[in-house]
Amino acid sequence: MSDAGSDHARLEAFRAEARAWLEAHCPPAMRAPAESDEAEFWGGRRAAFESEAQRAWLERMVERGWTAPTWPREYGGAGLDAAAARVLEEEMRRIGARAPLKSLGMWMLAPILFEHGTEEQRREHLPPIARGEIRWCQGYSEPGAGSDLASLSTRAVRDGEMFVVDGQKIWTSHADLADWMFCLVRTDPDLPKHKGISFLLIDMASPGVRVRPIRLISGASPFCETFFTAVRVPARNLVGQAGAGWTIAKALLAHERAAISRLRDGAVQEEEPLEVLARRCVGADAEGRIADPVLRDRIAQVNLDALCNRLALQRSTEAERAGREPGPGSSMAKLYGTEINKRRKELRVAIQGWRGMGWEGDAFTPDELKSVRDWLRSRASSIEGGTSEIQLDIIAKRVLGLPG
Amino acid sequence: MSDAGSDHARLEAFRAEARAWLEAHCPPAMRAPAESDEAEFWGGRRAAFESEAQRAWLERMVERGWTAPTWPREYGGAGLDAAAARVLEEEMRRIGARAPLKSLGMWMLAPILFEHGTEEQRREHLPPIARGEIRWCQGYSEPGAGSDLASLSTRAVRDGEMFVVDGQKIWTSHADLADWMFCLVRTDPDLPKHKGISFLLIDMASPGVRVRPIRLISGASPFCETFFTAVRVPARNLVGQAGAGWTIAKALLAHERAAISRLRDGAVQEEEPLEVLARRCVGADAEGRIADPVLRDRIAQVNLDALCNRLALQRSTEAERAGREPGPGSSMAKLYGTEINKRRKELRVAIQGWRGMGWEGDAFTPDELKSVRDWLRSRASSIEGGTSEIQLDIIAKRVLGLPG
Amino acid sequence: MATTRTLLWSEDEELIRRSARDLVQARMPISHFRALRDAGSAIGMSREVWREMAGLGFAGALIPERWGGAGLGLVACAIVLEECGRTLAPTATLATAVLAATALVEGGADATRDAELPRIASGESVLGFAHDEGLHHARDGVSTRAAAGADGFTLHGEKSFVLDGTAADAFLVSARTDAGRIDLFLVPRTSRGLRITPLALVDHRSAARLALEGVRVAKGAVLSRKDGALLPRLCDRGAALLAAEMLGSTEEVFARTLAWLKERRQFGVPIGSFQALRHRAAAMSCEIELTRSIVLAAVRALEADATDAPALASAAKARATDTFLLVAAEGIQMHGGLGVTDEVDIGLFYKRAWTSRGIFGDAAFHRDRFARLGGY
Amino acid sequence: MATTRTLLWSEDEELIRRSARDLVQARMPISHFRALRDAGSAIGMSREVWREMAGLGFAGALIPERWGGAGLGLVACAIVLEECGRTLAPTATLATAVLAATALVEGGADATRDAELPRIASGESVLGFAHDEGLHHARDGVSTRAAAGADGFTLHGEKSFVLDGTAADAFLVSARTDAGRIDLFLVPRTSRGLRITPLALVDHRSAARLALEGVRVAKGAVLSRKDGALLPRLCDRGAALLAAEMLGSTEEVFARTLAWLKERRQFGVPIGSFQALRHRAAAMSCEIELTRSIVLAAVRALEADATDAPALASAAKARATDTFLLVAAEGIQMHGGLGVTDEVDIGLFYKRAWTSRGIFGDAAFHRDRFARLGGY
Repeated sequence: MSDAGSDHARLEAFRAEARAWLEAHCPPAMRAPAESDEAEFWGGRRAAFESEAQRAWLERMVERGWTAPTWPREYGGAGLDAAAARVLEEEMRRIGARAPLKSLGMWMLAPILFEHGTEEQRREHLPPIARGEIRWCQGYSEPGAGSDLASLSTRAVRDGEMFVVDGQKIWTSHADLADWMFCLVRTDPDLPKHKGISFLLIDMASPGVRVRPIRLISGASPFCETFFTAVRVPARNLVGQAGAGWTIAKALLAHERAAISRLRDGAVQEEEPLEVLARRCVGADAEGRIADPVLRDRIAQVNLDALCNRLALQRSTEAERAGREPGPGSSMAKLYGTEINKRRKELRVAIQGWRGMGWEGDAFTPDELKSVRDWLRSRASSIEGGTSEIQLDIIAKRVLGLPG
Repeated sequence: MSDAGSDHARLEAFRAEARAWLEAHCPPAMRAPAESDEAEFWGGRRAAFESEAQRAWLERMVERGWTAPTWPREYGGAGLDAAAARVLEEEMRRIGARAPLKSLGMWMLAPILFEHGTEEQRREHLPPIARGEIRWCQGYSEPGAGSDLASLSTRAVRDGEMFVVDGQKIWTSHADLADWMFCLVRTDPDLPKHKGISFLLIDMASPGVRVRPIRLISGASPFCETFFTAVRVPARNLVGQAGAGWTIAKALLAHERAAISRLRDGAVQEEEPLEVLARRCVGADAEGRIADPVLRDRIAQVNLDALCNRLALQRSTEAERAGREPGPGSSMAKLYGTEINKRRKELRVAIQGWRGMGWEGDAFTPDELKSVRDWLRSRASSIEGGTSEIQLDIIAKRVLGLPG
Repeated sequence: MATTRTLLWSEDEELIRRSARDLVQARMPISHFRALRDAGSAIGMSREVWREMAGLGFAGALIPERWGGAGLGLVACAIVLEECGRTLAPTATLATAVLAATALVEGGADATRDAELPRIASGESVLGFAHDEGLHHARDGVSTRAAAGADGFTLHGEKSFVLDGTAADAFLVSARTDAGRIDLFLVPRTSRGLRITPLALVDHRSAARLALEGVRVAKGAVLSRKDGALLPRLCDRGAALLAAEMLGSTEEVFARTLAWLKERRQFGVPIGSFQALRHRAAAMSCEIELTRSIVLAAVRALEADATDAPALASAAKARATDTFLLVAAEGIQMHGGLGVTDEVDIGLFYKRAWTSRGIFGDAAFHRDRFARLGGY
Repeated sequence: MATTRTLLWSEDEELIRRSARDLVQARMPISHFRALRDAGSAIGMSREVWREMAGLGFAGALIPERWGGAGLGLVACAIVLEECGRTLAPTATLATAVLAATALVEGGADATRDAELPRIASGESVLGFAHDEGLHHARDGVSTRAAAGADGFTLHGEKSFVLDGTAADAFLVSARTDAGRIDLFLVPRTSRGLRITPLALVDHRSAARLALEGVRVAKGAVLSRKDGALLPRLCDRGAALLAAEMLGSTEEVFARTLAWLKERRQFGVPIGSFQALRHRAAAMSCEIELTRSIVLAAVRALEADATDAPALASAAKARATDTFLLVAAEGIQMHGGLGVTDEVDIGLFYKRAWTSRGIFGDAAFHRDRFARLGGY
C-alpha cells in the first residue's frame, strides 16, 4: 500500500515535470498531427526537416532522451519505466504533440537488438536511431519467395571476418532513403530452409548495393528492389547466432502485423466519412438519408464493420495491457483491418462515379485523385506483411488448432 | 438430300401417328403437371395409383413401349431412334401430357445395364422397369464415407454362387418404397480403395435387409438408412466385372448431378415469384416497386442470378445436343443450381417474417409451412449428390486443370 | 464511436459466468431443450429451473435489493444469455428478467413495483413481451389502443409475435394511448377478452399471438417514462441482449464444427486439414471475434446509459445476426449429410439463428437504424 | 425469360471471331495499349488500325451495304469487343460502330445517312457518345437543351463523361428538344462554342467532358425515332456490348491468373495446388460461365429486337460488372506482390474493370432496372 502510494507520488511528480517541460519546449506547430505520412520526420542522413519547428522539437526531445523514453540512457533513451513512459505519452497527447521521430529502426530493430544483439551492436546502432540520424529499412521479401518467406535465397558467404552477400530483396520500403538495412540472408544452404537463415545488418552505402524503386498500379511507391552484388559486410553485423534468423524474424512479423492494422485504422479515420461524401455525390432525402437506399445500406455495413473492427482492436490492446503477449490475434486484426480498408476505399471511389476514376489532370480535384490512388494502393494491403491467405493459415493453425 | 428428305417424311409420318394416338389415349387428367412429387407415379410393388386416369395412362403407354421409347422392344421399349423419340416428346409436351412413369431404374440403372450388364440381367430387370412394376433405389453413400465415396466399407464376400453382404448404406432415397437396390459394395478389401469395389443388384425383400427412415431438420424425409446383415445375393446379380464398380459409379454420378440441377430448376419455377410474395408481405410504392428497396435489390439479385443459371443450363443442353458429352460442366450446374436454390429459399422465408418461421399448426397457412420445409430441405442440396466442395474440386481439376 | 468502457470481463463477471455456465450445463444441456421440444411442451421452459436461476440472482438481476433483486446489472444478464445460447436453454431471462424488470423499474408506479418486482425476482412470475403487430419488427408500428377510463384502461388490438408468449403469466403489451404516445401495459394472462394462440415455430421457441378485445386493466398497469422513451429502451435492450444469446449459440456451433473438422476423416486425413475448410473456419473465427467485441460494447453502453448505446445496440444485433447465420449455415455444410439430420444438434442452432434473426429487427432493420442514428 | 434463341456460336460467328482475334492479337496486343498509355496519347486509339478493322467490315458491321457497310450484325460487334477486351484494345467499335451507326441508321434523315454512314463504314469517321451529365449514369438525366431555329438547332449544356471523347471527329449528343423529348444530335468536333476537356482516367480509356455553349448544328443533325426510343435503345446496346468487352477482359484475367497458379511455386508446390485458391478459382469459373450465357443471350435478344431485350441487357451489364470486378480483384490477390506492380498487366485490367463498372450504369443501376422491367 505504501509502495503503491509512493509510486503514485513519484509518477505524479514526473507528470508535473513532463507537463511543464512539454509546455515550454514543444513548438506550437508541433502540437497537431502531421498532414501526411511524408510530413513526418523519419530521420536518416538524407532527411531534411520540413520546418525549423520540426528540427527544434526533435533536438529538444533527443536531448532529454524522450524519443526513446524507455531505453537506458547509455543508448540514447531516458531510462523511464513503463508507467512513467505512459505518463509521458499521456502528457504529449494532452497537448496534441506529435511524435518527434518515426522510425522503423526504433519500432522493429531495437527490440531485436535488446533481446538478441551484442553490447557492441547496441552501442553502435541504438544511439543514432534515438537521435534520428540513421534510418533503417527491412529486407525480408524476395521475388522468388512471396508468402513462402523462408525459401529466401540471398546468400551471405563467410569470408574471414566478412560476409559476402549476393542476391535480391523486394518490397523494401524506402530503401532509397534508408542508411542501413536489417535483413534475412541464407548463411547455410545445406540446412533445411528455416534453419540456414541469419539476421544481418547491412550498410546501404556499401559497394555493390543497388536500389531500384517499384512502380505500382497506384503509381510511384515507397517500395524498392534492392540488389546485392558481392557486398562485403563485417561479420560483427550478424545479430544472434548464425542460423537464428528465422526465429528472430517470426517475432518481428507479429509486431509488423499489429502495426499495419493499427496504422491503417488510424489513417482512415481522418478521411471524409463515406456518408458525407455520399450525401454530396448522390443527394439526400428530406430526412437527411442518403438518396440511394441500396448504397446507404452498403455504407452502413462498412461503417458498422469498421466499428466492430475498432472495438476488436481495443479489446486486444486491453488484453495486451492486461499482460497477454501480441499473439496470433494480430493475424485476425491484420486480416480484418485490411479487408475493411479495401472495402471502404472501393466504396469511396464508387460513390464518386466517374470522378472517382481520375488518374491525373485538372479535371479532378486533389481529393478525388487522392482517393483513387489510396484505393489502388489498398489492394496491396492484403498482400504485404503476409497475405490474407497466410493470415488465414496462421489463424487456422495457431488459434483454431486445425491440422495441416 | 434425298436421305434427309425421306427421313423427314418418316418423322412427320410418325409425328402424325403419335399425335393422333396421344389425342385418343391420353386421359384429360393426365394433361397437366402433377401437383407434387408424391403425386407422380414412381412404380413398384407397393405403388398405388392416385386415380384411374393415372393407371390407364400408364397401361396404354406401356402397351406401346412408350414409357421407354428408345429401348429395344424385347426389353419393353418401342425401339425408336433418338429423332423419333424427340418427336414423341414434343408431341407429349404439345398437349401437356405428363410422364406416365418416373423411375430411377429407368434413368440410372438402365444405361448401366445396357453398357455393362449381361443379356440375362437386361431381360430380367429392364421389362419390369419399363412397366413400372419394380422400383429401384440407389445404395452409394455410407456413414463413414461422405465425400470420400470410394472409402465405402459394405462388404460382399463370395460364397459359392452367392455373395454375402454386410454393412450399411445411408441416404438411400425411398429405400422403404423400393423393391430392389443397385449398390456399391467392396468385394476385395485388399486392393486399393477404388479397385475393390463392385456394382451389385440386391432384392430388398431378401432376409437380413432392414430399412430405417431418416429424420431431417426439415422433418420427415424420403431418405433411409439401409442395414445389411448376412444378406445372400446371387452372384449373377453382379454387374460388370468384380472390381469395376467405381468406373460404373463415376459415369452414373455425372448423370445424377445433371439430373439434380435440372430437377431443382424446374421445381422452383412453379413457386410464387419472390417479388409477388414481397409485395404482399412488405407492400409496394405508388409505382409498384417493393417498398423495401434493400430487399428489392436482393430479390433482383437472386432473380438475375437464377436467370443466368437457366441460360447457362440452356447453353450446356444445346452443347450436348450438338454432340458434346455431359462432362464436368455438370459440376458447375450442380454447384450453381443448388447455391441459387438455397439463396432463393432463404429469401422466401425471410420475406415472410415470423410467418416464414412456422413449423406446424393452424396459425400458419399450408403455403407458409411448405416454404419453411422447402427452405430447410434445401440445405441438403449442396451436400447430397456430391457436396459443393467436391464439385469445386472437380471443376478445379477437370475443367481448369489445376494440380492437387 | 470508440469507447472508454472496458471490453474485457472483470473478475466479478467471470464469476457470474462460471455460476451461469454451471447451472445451464447441469440443468439445461441441449438434451433438456430436445426433451421439451419432443414433448411438445406448451410452456417451452421449465419453471422449476427458472426458480433455481432466480435463486442465483439472475431473475432479479436488474431489480434493486429493496424489491428482492440482486442488482447484478445488465452485463450479468448478457452473460447468462450467452451461456443459455450455448445449449438453447429456454429461460425467462430476456422477456422477464431484462424487459419486464426494466419496464417496471423505470416506468411502474410504486404500488405496481411493490407488487410485481418481488415476484419476478423470486422467479414466481414470468412475463411475455407483446409489441410486434406485423410480419416484421417495427418500433412505431403499434395500432393497439389503450383507452383511458375512470378506473383503468381498455385495450384493443392484436399482437402478432409475443416472446415467451406460451409461458407467460402476464404480458407486457405496447399500446397507443389517447394522447398518441406508446406506453406499455401489464396484462394478466387470465384477463377477459384476451385470446392467446400459441405459435409452433421452427426453432420451438416459446411464442404466441395475442388478440385483445376490450381487455380491461387497472390504472397501475400502465408503465411509462416521462421522456416517452421506455419502448425504444426496451427494444434496444432486447436487441442487444438477444445478440448476446445469439453470440453464445454461435460460439457453440463453431466449437462443435471445429471439433468435427478435427475428428472427421475423409480421404485418409481429418477434413480440417483441407485448406478450403480451414480458411473458411478462420474467416468465421474473425467474424465471431468482431461480434464478441460489439456485443460487449453494446451491453456496457446500455448499462452505462451512454449516448451511443442505441447505435451500438443496433450494430450488435446486426452483427450477431449475420455472424450466427453464417456460422450455422457453414456448420451444417461442414458436417455434411449428418448436418441436415435431426440426430445432431447443428440443425437446431441453424433454426434458432433464423428465428432470432427477425426478433427485435433483422440485420437490414438495424443497419437502417445505425445509419439513421449516424445522421445519414 | 428462357429464350428460344441459340446460345451457341454459329460457324459464321466463329469465323468472325477468328478474324477479329487475329487482327487484335497481331495489331493491338496489350503492349499496344501500354505504348499509347505511356505516350500519353491524347487520341487514345490508333486510327490506322481502325481503318484496318473497317476493312474487315467491323466499322460498318451495323450498316447496310448500300452505305458501304458489311451488315454483319450486332453479335459480330459483341465478338469483336470481346476480343478487344482481351488485350484492352482501344477501338471505335462501341461508340462509333455500334452506337453512332445505330443512331444514324434508325434515326437519321436520308441525306444525313448518305453523308455520314459511308464515312463510318470506311473507318474515316470516329464519333464520341455524349449523354451522361452527372457523376453516375442516368437515362433521363438530360438537361442539355436543343432549341430549334429556322435553319437548325442551338445546343446548350454540359456532358460530364463522353465515351471516346478525345478521339472523336464528332459527337452524338443527347439533348432535350423544345417538345421535352430527348433526341440525339450530331455535333462536329470543330463546332463553335464546343469546349472539350480530355479526362485522364485511371484506365486510360478515351474520355472527355464537353461544354456546349450555343453550339449550332444543321437541321439534318437531329437523330430521332418516331417512338422516341432511340436513346434507351442506344443505352441498352451500349450496356450489353460493353458487357461483351468486359467478358473478354474477364476471360483474359482469369486465363492469366490460372496460368500463374500453375506456374508460381511456393512451399515447394505450384500455388494452384492449394485448395483454398483452387476453390476460389473454380467458383470464379462458374461466375464466368454464367456471364457468358447472359451476355450472349442479351446480344442475341437485342439483335432480334425481342421484347425481353432491355431486361436481358441490364442483366448482362450487372452480371458482367460483378464478375469482372471479382475476377480482377482475385487476379491481383492471387498474383501476390507482383499483382500490384505496374510491371504485370493484371492491374491494367483491374482498373479497366472499375471504370467499365460505371459506364452505362453500374450493377445496382441495372438491378433496379431489371426489377422495374420485371414489374416490381
